[in-house]
Amino acid sequence: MILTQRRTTILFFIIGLVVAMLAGWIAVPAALYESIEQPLGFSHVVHTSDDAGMECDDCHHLTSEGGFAGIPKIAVCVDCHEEAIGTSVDELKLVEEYIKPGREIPWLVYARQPDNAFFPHVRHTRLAKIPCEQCHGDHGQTETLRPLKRNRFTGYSRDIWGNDFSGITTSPPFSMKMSDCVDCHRKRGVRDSCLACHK
Amino acid sequence: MTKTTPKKRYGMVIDIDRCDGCGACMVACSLENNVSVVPAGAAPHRGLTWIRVYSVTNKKEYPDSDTAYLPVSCQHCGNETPCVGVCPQSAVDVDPKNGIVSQIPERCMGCRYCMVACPYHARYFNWWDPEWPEGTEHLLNPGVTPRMRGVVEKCNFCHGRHHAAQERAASEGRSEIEPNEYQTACAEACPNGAITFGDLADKNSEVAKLAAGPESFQLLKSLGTEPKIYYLTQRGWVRDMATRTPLISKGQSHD
Amino acid sequence: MIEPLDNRAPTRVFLPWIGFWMAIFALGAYCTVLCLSQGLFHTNMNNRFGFGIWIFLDLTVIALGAGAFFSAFLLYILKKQALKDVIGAAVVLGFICYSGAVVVLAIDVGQPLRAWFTFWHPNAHSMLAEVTFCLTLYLLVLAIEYVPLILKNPSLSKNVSLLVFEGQLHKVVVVFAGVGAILSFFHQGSLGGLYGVMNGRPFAFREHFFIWPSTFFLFILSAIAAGPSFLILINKLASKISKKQLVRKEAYDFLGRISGWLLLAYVGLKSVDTIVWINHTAPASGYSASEFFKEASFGTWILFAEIILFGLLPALVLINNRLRKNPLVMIVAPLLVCIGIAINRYVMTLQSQSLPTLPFEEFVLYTPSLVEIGVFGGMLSYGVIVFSLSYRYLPLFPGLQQKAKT
Amino acid sequence: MGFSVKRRDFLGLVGGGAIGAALSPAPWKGLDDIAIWTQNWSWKPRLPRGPVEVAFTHCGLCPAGCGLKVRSVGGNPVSIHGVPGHPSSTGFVCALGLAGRYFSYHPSRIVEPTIVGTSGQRRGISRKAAVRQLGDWLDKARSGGGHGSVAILDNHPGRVRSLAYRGWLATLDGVHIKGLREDTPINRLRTMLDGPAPELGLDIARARTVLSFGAPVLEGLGSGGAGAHLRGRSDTEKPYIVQIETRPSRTARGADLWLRIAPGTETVLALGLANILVSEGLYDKEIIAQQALDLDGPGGYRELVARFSPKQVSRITGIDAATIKKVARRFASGPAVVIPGVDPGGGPLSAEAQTAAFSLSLLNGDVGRPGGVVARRAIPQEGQLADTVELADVPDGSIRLLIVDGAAGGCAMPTSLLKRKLNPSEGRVVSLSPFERSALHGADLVIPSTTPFENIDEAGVPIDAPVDSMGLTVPSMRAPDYSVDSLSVLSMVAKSSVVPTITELLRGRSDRIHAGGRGSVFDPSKGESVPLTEFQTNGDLWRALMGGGLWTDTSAAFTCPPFRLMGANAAIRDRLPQALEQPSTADRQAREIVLMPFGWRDAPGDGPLPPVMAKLFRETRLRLDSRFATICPKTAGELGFAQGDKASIKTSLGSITVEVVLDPAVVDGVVHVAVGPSTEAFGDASPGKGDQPLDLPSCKNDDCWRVIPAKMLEVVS
Amino acid sequence: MLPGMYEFHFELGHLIFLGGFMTIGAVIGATLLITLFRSTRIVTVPGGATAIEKESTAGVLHHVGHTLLRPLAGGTLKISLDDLGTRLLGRPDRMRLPKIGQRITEGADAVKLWRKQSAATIVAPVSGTVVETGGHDDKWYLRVLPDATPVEGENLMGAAKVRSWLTSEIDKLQAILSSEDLGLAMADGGEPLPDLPSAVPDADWQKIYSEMF
Repeated sequence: MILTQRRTTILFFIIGLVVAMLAGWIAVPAALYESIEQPLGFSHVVHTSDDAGMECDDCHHLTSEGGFAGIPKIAVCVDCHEEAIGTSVDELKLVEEYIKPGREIPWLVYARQPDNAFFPHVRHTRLAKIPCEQCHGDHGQTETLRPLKRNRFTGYSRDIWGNDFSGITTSPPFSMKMSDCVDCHRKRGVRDSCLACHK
Repeated sequence: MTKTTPKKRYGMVIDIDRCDGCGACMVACSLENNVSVVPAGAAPHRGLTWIRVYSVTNKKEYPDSDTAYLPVSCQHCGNETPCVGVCPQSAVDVDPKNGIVSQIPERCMGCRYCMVACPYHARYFNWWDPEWPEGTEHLLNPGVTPRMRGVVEKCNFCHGRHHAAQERAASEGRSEIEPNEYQTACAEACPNGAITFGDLADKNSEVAKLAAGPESFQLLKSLGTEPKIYYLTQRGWVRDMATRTPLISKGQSHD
Repeated sequence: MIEPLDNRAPTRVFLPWIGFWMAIFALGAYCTVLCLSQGLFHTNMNNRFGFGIWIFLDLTVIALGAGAFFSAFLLYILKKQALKDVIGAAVVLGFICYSGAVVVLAIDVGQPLRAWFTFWHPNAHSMLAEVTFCLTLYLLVLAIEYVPLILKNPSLSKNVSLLVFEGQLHKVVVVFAGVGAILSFFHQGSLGGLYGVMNGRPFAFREHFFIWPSTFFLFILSAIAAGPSFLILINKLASKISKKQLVRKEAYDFLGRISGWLLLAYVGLKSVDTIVWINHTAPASGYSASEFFKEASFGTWILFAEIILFGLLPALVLINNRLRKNPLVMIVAPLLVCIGIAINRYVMTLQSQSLPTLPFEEFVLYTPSLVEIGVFGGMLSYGVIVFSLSYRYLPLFPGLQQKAKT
Repeated sequence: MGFSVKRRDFLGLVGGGAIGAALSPAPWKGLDDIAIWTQNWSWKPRLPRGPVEVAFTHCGLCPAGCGLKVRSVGGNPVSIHGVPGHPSSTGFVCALGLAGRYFSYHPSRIVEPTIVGTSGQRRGISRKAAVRQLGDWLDKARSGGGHGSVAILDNHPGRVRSLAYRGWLATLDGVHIKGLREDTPINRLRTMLDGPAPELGLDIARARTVLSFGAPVLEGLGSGGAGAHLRGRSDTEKPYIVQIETRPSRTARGADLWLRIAPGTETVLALGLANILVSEGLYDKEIIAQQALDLDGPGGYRELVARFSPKQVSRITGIDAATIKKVARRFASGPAVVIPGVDPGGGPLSAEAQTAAFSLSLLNGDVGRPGGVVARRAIPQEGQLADTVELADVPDGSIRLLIVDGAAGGCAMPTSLLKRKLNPSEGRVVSLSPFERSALHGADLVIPSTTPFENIDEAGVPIDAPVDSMGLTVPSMRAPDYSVDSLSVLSMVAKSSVVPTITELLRGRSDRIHAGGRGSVFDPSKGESVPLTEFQTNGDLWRALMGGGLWTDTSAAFTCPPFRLMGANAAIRDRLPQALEQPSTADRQAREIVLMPFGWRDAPGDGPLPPVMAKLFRETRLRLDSRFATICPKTAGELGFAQGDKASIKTSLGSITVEVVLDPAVVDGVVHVAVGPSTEAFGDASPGKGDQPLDLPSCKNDDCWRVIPAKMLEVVS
Repeated sequence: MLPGMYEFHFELGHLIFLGGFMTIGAVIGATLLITLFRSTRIVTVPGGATAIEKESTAGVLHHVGHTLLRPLAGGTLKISLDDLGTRLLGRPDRMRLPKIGQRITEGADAVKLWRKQSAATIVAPVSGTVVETGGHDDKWYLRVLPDATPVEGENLMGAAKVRSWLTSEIDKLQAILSSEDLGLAMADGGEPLPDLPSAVPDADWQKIYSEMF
């Protein structure tokens, strides 16, 4: 009797363990993030192919003041797409809904930091020579735009926490939390005050 | 390993005799730093003015009457900084590279101990939720995050401009900024050139020369806080009023 | 259903009493919601008055609540058995004072949700960090000390696990008394240090011994002097209201004597401190002491009141064995002590802010807003409610029990 | 085997769950998210995102027309900076200019045309209906009245837009009324010259002495930063500034000499100074001999000023005779500028005071002399234009339809003054303004126009500019759909004539400038000027101007024509000697005081202001607004008032309630109250018109409201 | 707070400050944990819960010597062991009861019981004359005519007080038992064990009897 009692207890323990781990690893992340589609399909591969012949900084350039321009405005698209190139649904949508009315495309930014974070791209890419891929991954080689995963609670993009829900990322793209910034800064011997990276 | 960078000591010299109390510095500062406006009917001393121009008269009659205007912002104390030690959650930070005393709004819990401790009354609390008329959030300076209700804020030498200057320097491949690339909004806005901002550690800078001059003084020097804001005046009564000298030797008081 | 103890007031008397205080508490709760949901503009504090009556209140109740740790220390560590009668009430009072203070503190700060920063990323140099740490831990200790009292309620002691737990807690109470004494010692001190370290505020700044300003020690001493007096007052008040002799005379006498001697020591040291401050500390910062008292609202009368009228006088009365026998004296003198300590906290908190340090700033007087008073009242009513309920349901006074049985 | 869940099993399940959860990232991520949440306070505005774009323009908020560098994100200006090296403003921007972009979002901005209905209530109507209504009133006004029954009040006369107004009014036999601006008094000097006069400017920068009758010389008068330049220059090359003012204004504080004059006695002082110049022979004898038409002879200037002996003048003005002599001698020692100031709230000096003041300039031979009054070369104009008159010259009750242009003038005017000019029964006011409250209370119809940062127009030519210039207020924000340009409104109602668009007008002037071939153009992005001749086509010049460039003319020599020292207007001439009849300062009756309204240069009236300006008025008391009355302690003591008391200031038209502020520097018997900003000017949610000092004055026979007899009473609560 | 976090500095002040607080926190936590652990352990002292639960009959008076006074008809009282007392003795090997007609005095020895070489002396809860003795095995009782009515005494208590007293008695018992390191955590808690000496044979029962009765 005592032995049976122990066994059922162990069984229940294991059931609890497994269910909680499944919930923690799979259900919670699925529930925590909402998936939002980008307004338009976009292929980085097509644009950087030999046919289109564009370079990264044709769109993602630095402004005259040294700031990072981010995602280009519709004016950049108009240069080539004033009239539809091809007949794909996205192409027609681009021309009809955005280019003709002169509306900006409401792109969703995967790496959006909160307002109080100051990240000077130029210092990292030009002075520290950190490749874009270290944080952004091989985004430049993608055929399609993945949906943005948005944390329902904090509103942050999942890219900030990192794709691996465990919070341990060993290969790029690395997560972009403050602790990641600090880790990297410490490794490189950059010690700063709060306001160095906060505004 | 810490990178060896020349240590800066940003500071300011304010020529009281040039200040005519127009308040452009206050407005420029508020716009630069997205300082919100408190509602109508707010009691005195509840506003948010990172730099505040005091108007002081000598209380004499015409023709001897005289008015001095003293712009007072955070004095960025260089020694025994009264606000830094008291903050329980390390929300007050001194940049070891340049001596700027900063307040981190996201870390502040709003206990206001630092305000009580500050002898210059230069710290301000957000008694209200910050509000801008509808639509004007598009007009905010993107380089400075607005503060939320319930936290303390104060002058940080227009740190957004420091960021911008660093960014500009980096885009030209420089890791250090040139002295003329970084100016505070108040110094830029002052029509009379009463405010000189720069690196006090650089002996050749305008600000260091002025600060070392015979007409310069610091507010409440006797407290030993060693502010990095210096004031200039030729008017004796202003200097006598604004500065204090220890009534007994300071050396005895620390044992 | 939890039943009141045998010889407590009937429900028809108790309900209106508690109802009255509940109404005030509800008002305080409403004011609290206003402050938390809309912001602190509901108060009359301003940038010159970062601390208002709430901080003054917190400091005062924490000083008065010092009776809890000090009694526990005397009873459990120094084995002063005379205090057995009051220890229950002392613990409840301490718990009320500290929990109330913590709640008011949480309303007082603009972003209470971020208070975890103080623990997670503390600034070890800040007196307020020390206060926060000590206060939280000591509140935990008080709660632990309160638990056995709660478990003594007959309805609860039906549950054997709770009963057993209570017995076990009793055994380790000496540990908590010791820990509580250390924590209280430090946070009473740190609360004083709060002001003494402000090198930018010549009115508050004091000479340091090692890392602690003199106010650190003065606050400890004044708190342990006032704590017993406050215990006397509250127990007498409770006796008056319940029309029962709750505590034996010997306990009062002991408390009165200890309060008197400690207060005398405090007044002596405070006088020395004041003289040093007037002649040395303030002038070294460029301020002559006369400047501090030139405004009528804070004239030298306040110094006189604090040190002589509400300090030396009750101290001398309380150390006199004959005077202590007089029941009226044993109400008036402790009352004076408590007022004196409140004045001290008021002066340190509010006068130090009223006086501008910038010569061209104005002298500012501050009067609390209705919302601030409402929260204040809410905390007061919280104290009354908790104490009333504790008295009604818990055997706070072992002396009373004995009397009822024989 | 019977299977039943025991407590133990349940504990096992919970324990396993807890360990399992701890081994998954979920709780740690949860803690992290909560930590983030406690720091991320959502109830604050989100910052604009995107690359910063830089553009250049000019400020249209006041006559200074400063050059601006505008940094924008997503089409919204996020910061405004001065343009270093700008020929006129030299990098300066004032507080209002820095914040001016907030006007566009001001809560009191109106978003649809509104009309006052029969019940007196204001209601919104469609733009079409508004234009139709305006057309109806126009027809009615023309049929009912003669010349001048239709009028446009133009707060920024002299622009090409004003020319279009005048062109349109010419077809209607209407008049073009100049709004009050700081440069208005110059016209007085022009009328004192015999024959057609060119546009005149005051060459303050090169003057040896500046004699300012209450003008805000150091507070923003003239081009941007001019005051600062006067202060900042070394003592040897800096003009000696004499400020003649009752109030310890910032200019009075900063002037080299502040003459605290008794209220309303400027004419006496000016003629007293003339007395010394004439009696000591300090005037420019050559020019006076050649050009003065009314110096000698009976009723001549010499005879007039002889009566203003230093002793007499000292008695009336309260300034001692020695100082008067000293000032007169300093004035005569070189080129000098006399500025009969227009106070932004207190209005202009009386006509005779202006005349008396300018007579000093003529006496000193300063007209046409560098460092004095200089003439600007003109760009030829075309077409038939309606008359331009000053408001004072408009007969009372003559206007049946008054259209108020929404431009910012920089000076406030009493409501009663405008009302007097309207036809009592049929006078209608139509305001083309972005705000409910600007220019005129209670316009019958308001058609919302654009704010200064949304509309293209011509920046002003400041009073101290020696030469003509052209800079554009290139829009840095998109005008909202509900706003409409004033010329578009006119073209909608115009039936017989064609009203050009503002762009056509500006382009036309640009082309004429290009054709003239004179001057140079400043490029704000480079910070340097190039000669106009380097612009090949008129299109090049236009593009430069649209890029924020500034064209400046070259100067030309000007010889002073014959003039009348007492002016051409006989009525004014007759009033000059009467100035002596004023009582002495010592004769002031007990309990009798005068109210002197004044205005702040960048916040002149009760119109809206950017919210951030509240920092100066409300969050600190750096500047006192209309809630405060400044008075000297002596007078206050006589009246029984102390600092901080509430008082009611009463005139024949009503009363305002103020808080008493004591200032020993204020002259006896005077109470100063600022005209605005009102508490709601900063765009608070609770509007409600407060009493304003300018609702009080009654302008009886002249158009001066600087000195108003008043009583100061205790407020009975 | 911990090394590696922001604002943790390896400075003496920091280390003392945080170390001090962590120590105090640890002391509080450890004490609490120990107390909790001990509390859970005592629940396993067999029969504790039922011992208290059973003693809630109204009208019955308890004596600190673990005897019960039950009023019977005719003003007599029945004296017996309370539940805890019964369990402490289990089934006595031998007993010596007073004789009928013998006078007993409150607080004086009245009954003696033996169990496994350990003797327990039961004191009289009331002064009076024994009118009847009886029972067998563990269910002995005395019927006594008390000297005075109503029955009062410092060592007697009603239902209201008995619980806290019993708790402290169990406490006392637990303290003795726990001090002997008997490995008490042996069975499911709460199950009534009628015979403690059998369940815990290694305890010093003589000491327990002299402490408890």
